Amino acid sequence: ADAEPIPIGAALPMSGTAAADGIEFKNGLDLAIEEINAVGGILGRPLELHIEDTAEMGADVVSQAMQRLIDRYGTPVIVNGYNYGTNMVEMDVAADSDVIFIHYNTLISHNNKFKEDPDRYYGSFQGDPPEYYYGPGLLSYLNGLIDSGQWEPANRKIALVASSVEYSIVIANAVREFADQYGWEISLYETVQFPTNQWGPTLAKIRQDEPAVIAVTHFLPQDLAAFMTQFIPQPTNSLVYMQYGPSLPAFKEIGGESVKGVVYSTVVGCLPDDFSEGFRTAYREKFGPTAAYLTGSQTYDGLWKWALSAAIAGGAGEPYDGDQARAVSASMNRLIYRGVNGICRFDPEGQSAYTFPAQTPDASLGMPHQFLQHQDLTQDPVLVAPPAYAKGSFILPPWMS
Amino acid sequence: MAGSDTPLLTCAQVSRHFGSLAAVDGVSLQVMPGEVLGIGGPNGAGKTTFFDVVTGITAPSGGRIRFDGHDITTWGADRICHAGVARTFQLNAAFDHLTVQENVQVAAQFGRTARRFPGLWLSDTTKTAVQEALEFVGLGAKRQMIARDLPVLDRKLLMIAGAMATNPRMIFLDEPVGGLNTDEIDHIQALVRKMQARGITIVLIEHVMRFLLSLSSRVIIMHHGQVIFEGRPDQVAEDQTVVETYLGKGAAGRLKSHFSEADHV
Amino acid sequence: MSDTTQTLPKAGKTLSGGRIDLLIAALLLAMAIAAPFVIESRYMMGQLILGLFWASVAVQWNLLFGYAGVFSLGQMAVFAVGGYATAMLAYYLDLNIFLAIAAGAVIATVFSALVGLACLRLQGVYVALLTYAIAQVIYLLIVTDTNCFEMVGTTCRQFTGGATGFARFGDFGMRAILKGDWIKGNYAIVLGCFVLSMLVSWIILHGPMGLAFKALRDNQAYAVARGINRFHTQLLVFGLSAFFTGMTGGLYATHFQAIGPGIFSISSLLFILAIAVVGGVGTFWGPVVGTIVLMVADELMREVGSFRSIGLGLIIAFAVVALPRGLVGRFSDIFHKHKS
Amino acid sequence: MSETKGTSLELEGIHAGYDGPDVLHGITLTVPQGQIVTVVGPNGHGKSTLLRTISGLTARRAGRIRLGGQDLTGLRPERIAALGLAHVPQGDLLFPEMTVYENLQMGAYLSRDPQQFAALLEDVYALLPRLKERHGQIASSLSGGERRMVGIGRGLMAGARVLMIDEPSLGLAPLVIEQIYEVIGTLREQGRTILLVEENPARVAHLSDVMHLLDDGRLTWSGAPAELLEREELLETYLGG
Amino acid sequence: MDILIAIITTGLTNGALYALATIGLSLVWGSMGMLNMAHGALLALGGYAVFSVATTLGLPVWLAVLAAAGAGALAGVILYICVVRSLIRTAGKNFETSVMIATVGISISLQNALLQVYGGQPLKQPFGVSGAFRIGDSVVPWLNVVIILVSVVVMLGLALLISRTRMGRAIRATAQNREAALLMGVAVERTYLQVLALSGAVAGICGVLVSSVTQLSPTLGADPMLKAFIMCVVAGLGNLPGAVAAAFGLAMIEAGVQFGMGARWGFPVLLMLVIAILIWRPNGLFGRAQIRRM
Ligand SMILES: Nc1ncnc2c1ncn2[C@@H]1O[C@H](COP(=O)(O)OP(=O)(O)OP(=O)(O)O)[C@@H](O)[C@H]1O
Ligand SMILES: Nc1ncnc2c1ncn2[C@@H]1O[C@H](COP(=O)(O)OP(=O)(O)OP(=O)(O)O)[C@@H](O)[C@H]1O
Ligand SMILES: [Mg+2]
Ligand SMILES: [Mg+2]
Repeated sequence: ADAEPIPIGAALPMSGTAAADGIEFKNGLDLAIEEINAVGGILGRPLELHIEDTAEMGADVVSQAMQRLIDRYGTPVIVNGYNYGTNMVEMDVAADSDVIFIHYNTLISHNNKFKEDPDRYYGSFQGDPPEYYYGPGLLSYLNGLIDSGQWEPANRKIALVASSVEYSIVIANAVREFADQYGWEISLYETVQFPTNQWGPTLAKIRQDEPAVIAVTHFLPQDLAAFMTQFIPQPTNSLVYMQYGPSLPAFKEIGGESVKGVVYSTVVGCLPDDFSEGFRTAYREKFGPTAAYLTGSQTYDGLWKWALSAAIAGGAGEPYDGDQARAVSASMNRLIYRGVNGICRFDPEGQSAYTFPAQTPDASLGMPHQFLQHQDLTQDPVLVAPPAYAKGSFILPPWMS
Repeated sequence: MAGSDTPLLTCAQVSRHFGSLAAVDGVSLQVMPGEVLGIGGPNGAGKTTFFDVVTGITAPSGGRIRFDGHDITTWGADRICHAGVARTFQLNAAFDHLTVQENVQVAAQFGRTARRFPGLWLSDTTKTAVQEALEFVGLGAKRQMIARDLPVLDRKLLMIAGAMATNPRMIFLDEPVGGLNTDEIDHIQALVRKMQARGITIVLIEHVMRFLLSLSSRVIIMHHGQVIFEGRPDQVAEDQTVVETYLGKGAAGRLKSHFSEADHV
Repeated sequence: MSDTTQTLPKAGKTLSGGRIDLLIAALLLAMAIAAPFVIESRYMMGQLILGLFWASVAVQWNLLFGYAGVFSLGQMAVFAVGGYATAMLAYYLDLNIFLAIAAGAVIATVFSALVGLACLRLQGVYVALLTYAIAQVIYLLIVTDTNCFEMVGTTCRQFTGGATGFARFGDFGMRAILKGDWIKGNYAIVLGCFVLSMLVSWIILHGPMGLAFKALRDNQAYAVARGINRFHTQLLVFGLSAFFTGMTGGLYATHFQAIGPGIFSISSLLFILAIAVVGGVGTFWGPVVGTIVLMVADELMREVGSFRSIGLGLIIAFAVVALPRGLVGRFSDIFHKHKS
Repeated sequence: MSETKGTSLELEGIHAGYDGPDVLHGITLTVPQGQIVTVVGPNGHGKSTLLRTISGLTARRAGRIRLGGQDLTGLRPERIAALGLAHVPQGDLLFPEMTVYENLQMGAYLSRDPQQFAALLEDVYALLPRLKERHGQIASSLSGGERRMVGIGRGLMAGARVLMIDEPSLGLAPLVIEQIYEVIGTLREQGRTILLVEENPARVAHLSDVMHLLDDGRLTWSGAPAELLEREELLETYLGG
Repeated sequence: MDILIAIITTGLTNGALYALATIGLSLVWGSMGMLNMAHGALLALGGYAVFSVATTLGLPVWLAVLAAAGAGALAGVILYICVVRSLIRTAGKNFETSVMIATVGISISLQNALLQVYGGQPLKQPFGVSGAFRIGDSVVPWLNVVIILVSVVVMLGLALLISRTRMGRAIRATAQNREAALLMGVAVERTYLQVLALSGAVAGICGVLVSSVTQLSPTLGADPMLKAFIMCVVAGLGNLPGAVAAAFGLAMIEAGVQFGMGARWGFPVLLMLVIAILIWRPNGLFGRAQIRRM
């Protein structure tokens, strides 16, 4: 126990617009470290967390934050949640310093950058699938609903509502790009301010359009709740699909009755199964009943997977020790890890987690793209797809006929 | 006065309206080269506004202004300055946060000719002009003082130095001795004479009659934007309207006795 | 001292002022040159480079506001224009990065001069709003741009880079030359450009241009009556300060190998203003001192974890309240008290 | 000094200044009730500073000021004004975005009596008819002389027991100057206490009860106006004959 | 018709929120020459004050709204005592920039203090009105009506206070010439204190209304503050009625554009309008050119 601790770095938005998530990412790491240390750490060395605040998260801030973790604390690994607006410069910091870098930016640009020079970016991992797969994921889910007779759309129109941040726009674009292929038409593409709370004009347009699906890729829970409260008094016969926000407790809390029936999906998030029960309880106990374990679960899994890989590789190594870092990287690629978010197996092409089912038909080889629906507001949302994990089935939202 | 018979400045029916108020109302006058023209008149008569119009600070609402053969009616203040017209201001304008020397440098560097590019350093002409102008008014010793801290007299001198540094052919002085005591008035008076001796044409506004009348070769009295009197200095106190609207009995009396004394001497 | 604007009375200032500036410059430069030989940490070098960027932008903003009295909130937009232009030229046209930076600076200059024209009849806070609105419009049009311009692999990218921005359009080439010490090479380039910009700024401020700027600031109508052309001078002020701001933007983009719309954010703009105000608005060294102080304060505040932002905010507020004329303003006050 | 009844304004050993060294070096002077006291002196020697120090605008560094026996030490300008002292400052200090009327209204800020206000306004308009003509005009657009009129008119609107005017004649037409001094005379008849600052002693000699010569922050001569006008050498040295 | 009502509802609601944020900001700016960058943080403070009082202490919501006004006013007073008072004395001509940056600092601290206390996850604002009424086919929530009414009442009250009372005159006089106001017997320091307290109280109430729509997060004031800054200036500095008019007018246009051209264009078009207005009228829509005679 008196072995020298291994410093673990994390560059997280602990203040500013994204602070809420930053705090959860830190919680996830705290919990994982507590558990890992309880079983003796990595080869006898306990872990010790160091956080750098990335506040508004520009490329400069984030790369400097990571560099500081490396220089100041000698962290052989940096596990971030998401930082947007960085253009993935983090990967250069990691590459220049030979450290392992795991993040949940959920960006296809990670894969693209990795492909440019796999040898250089060997240490950079995206712990979840890129946002790009939201497109095919959503469309094939919709078609599944139709095929199985659970829903009969009035038309084949989708209204896309994105907000002006990279993440939201890339998802919307992915949906737009694949729509044709899956037999859908994008009848409306609105980009709203980030943040937005007065949906009047946008809703007026949607009402004119009466699409079969309204897909909102903006993700702030309070804004999405506002969308629903403004939508419900005068609804259209459309399925409402949203992004990320509905998974946070605040969405239900703020939106109340009007969020009933909303479908949302996430390519990463704690599964509502028995396996993750322990994690969920521990998380809520430690960080309070409103803590968003769905967010914290990401870094939690990431760190666990790294810890196991490092142990297999014979140690965590330290910055600028390329050999050991490559060894750890190799074992990370090797290890298929079942965490509370499902399977984490890295795609050698882009070093991001595989997604299931869009990328692989085998549920045991990809992270499930979960579709959930708010059904009974006294309960947690119900996982309705993919079938291998589903806990219930889709029900027609109350406003639809 | 002396010089040639073509006027240096010609104003034809110049007016300036502010809404319904005609601050300057159809003023026509000519100023001959080398002349000293004095302007008086009640408060708010439009004297300063007339200066503003001629020197391009505000645009006229009507009329034409010619200076030295050019129609300057629509010119901007900077262009008029380059043409050789300088002025001082009633409320003692200055670049408050610059030193005395810098204040004059601005005028010397930019006031003489139009410059598209200000240049990287001060030209030699500028340096000598600054030196001369400061010596002209006697502010040489205070060149490093910040303008804001100057007492009234020095601010007035600084404005005159700035005006002189632009190498003007004609100069407009707006109440150059307001708030000064007798000694200081004499100092300014001497300066004006020196300017006159250099061949500069001068127009001045002043309420201190002794100063105005003893310097001017011709006097105009304005009222409600119009010229109500034009004539020799010694005739001012004789004019009934001028006495009633502007001078008052007391001042008129003192002036009359002043001029009659002068006659006797 | 150099801050001719609002302090110091009397006494052969111009002479000794120049000499003091030279002394300070030599001292700072010596330290800056020694830094890479002393500092091993890449992070510290990175912070120094970042500091040079911020100082440079703050110096140019100070030229606009502190000397010419133009309260511009478009400074980060000019910076971004420089950065974006560099990135786009290198990305789309494969222009050599150093040429791209130079071109970016020129484009930023033209952009800023146009903004200056729009502001011609405005004063004070109206200038602030206009410049801010222009910056914000550009920002919004970039982030909400979703039209595909070309496909990169499987994703579409917008002409403006959209919400993502640009990355990997080129770098200084120092990784190839210096390997692990690449950051020192970057530092040398950035420092060189910074020194150049300081030198040019000094010459401008102490010559007729500085005089014209200050005269217009103090009393516009009087300045015009003394022959200063408002139009030319306004273009000059906006253009000059933009050239080096834009160049810094290009260097920034190249150093971080990325530029995105986040750079328009109000928080980075306010940080620049805070630097200038804490250091001393209208003083030559103020922005440099301000950068050092705020970056050190920020560094120290990292130790208090989650209270970092609270602490930094309080430090800024306290610094302003305690030194209303900025650090450099305060120093020169003391200095002049001693002299007189 | 004892609290002499009937003495309205007393200064004792006043030192004051701005950022730098003292501008006033120990001024002692009394303005008895119902009298006009005039301070004359060359430019930039502290006359305005003296008035500003009395009304509290400029910090006093040493000495005492009493108004009607009450100590003004440590009082802020608004309290001093409330005690009945009105100050017409040099440079007018108008409210530039208010109309002439509103400026005059501010002059009577402390009085809550509408009748008194109406009466005073009528008086001021009668004295300075120009102001009535221009009552709706924004102060910043006024001519130099009109500003001075607003400044003086606003000072009169306070109906204060003690009135201080800094260079009343500055920039005014001769006719108006005459009228202003007439009114100042009337105010004295009404028992007001008045402290004037003037550049030219001759202008106010006939009005003043006592004159002081302020030179370089010190009172170098005090006496009756007639005496001063006879003292050629003083006039010569300090005021330029 | 349907659409028109949606646009009008959005326009009026946003207009009311912008206007309320604007007068709080404009009041301080117009009378003290102080751009209070912490105004947005005061909005957030007001919102959270209601939350704490209603949820934690269990007091009724209307009382909680008073608490928000109180908290805002108190923050204004503290701001005056700790920051503004000394800057007014010492900063001189640097006052405007100094106080702006100082309040930026305060704003950062206050926002992050709220983050530390309440956490970053959005919270539900207990002040709210449920239900809606119908006009033809379209539905207008009562909440929007309440927002519009409350802000109109607050604005009218404030307008009367400024234009009709002695206090209002004192505020205007102080704004235009501090020394002169002192000479007239205006207690300038007290006036400043009153102004900041008043503006803080308005900010508190505004924060409650804003957060009844946006819910509570430490940054909830940022957007209204930005809009307020724009309205304030575009109307012409210190012109309260003008600012209110600009707020409603521009919010309507924004909503119209969002519908007509797409949400993406709402704010940019509004800003381009602002740019055009400023180029056309350099002193704002209702501002008067400052006359500087020499
Ligand atoms: N911008 C303006 N708007 C409205 N009225 C104005 C403006 N400028 C000047 N005036 C008015 O025009 C008239 C003429 O003003 P001007 O300053 O020319 O007078 P003046 O003769 O110089 O008086 P004084 O001797 O008092 O300086 C005054 O009544 C003044 O109030
Ligand atoms: N606000 C100020 N800050 C610094 N110094 C000042 C200030 N006002 C005046 N002074 C200085 O104080 C001294 C006295 O000035 P004051 O205005 O009292 O003189 P004055 O006798 O009224 O002269 P004037 O005839 O010019 O009105 C001058 O040297 C002046 O430079
Ligand atoms: Mg005049
Ligand atoms: Mg004086």
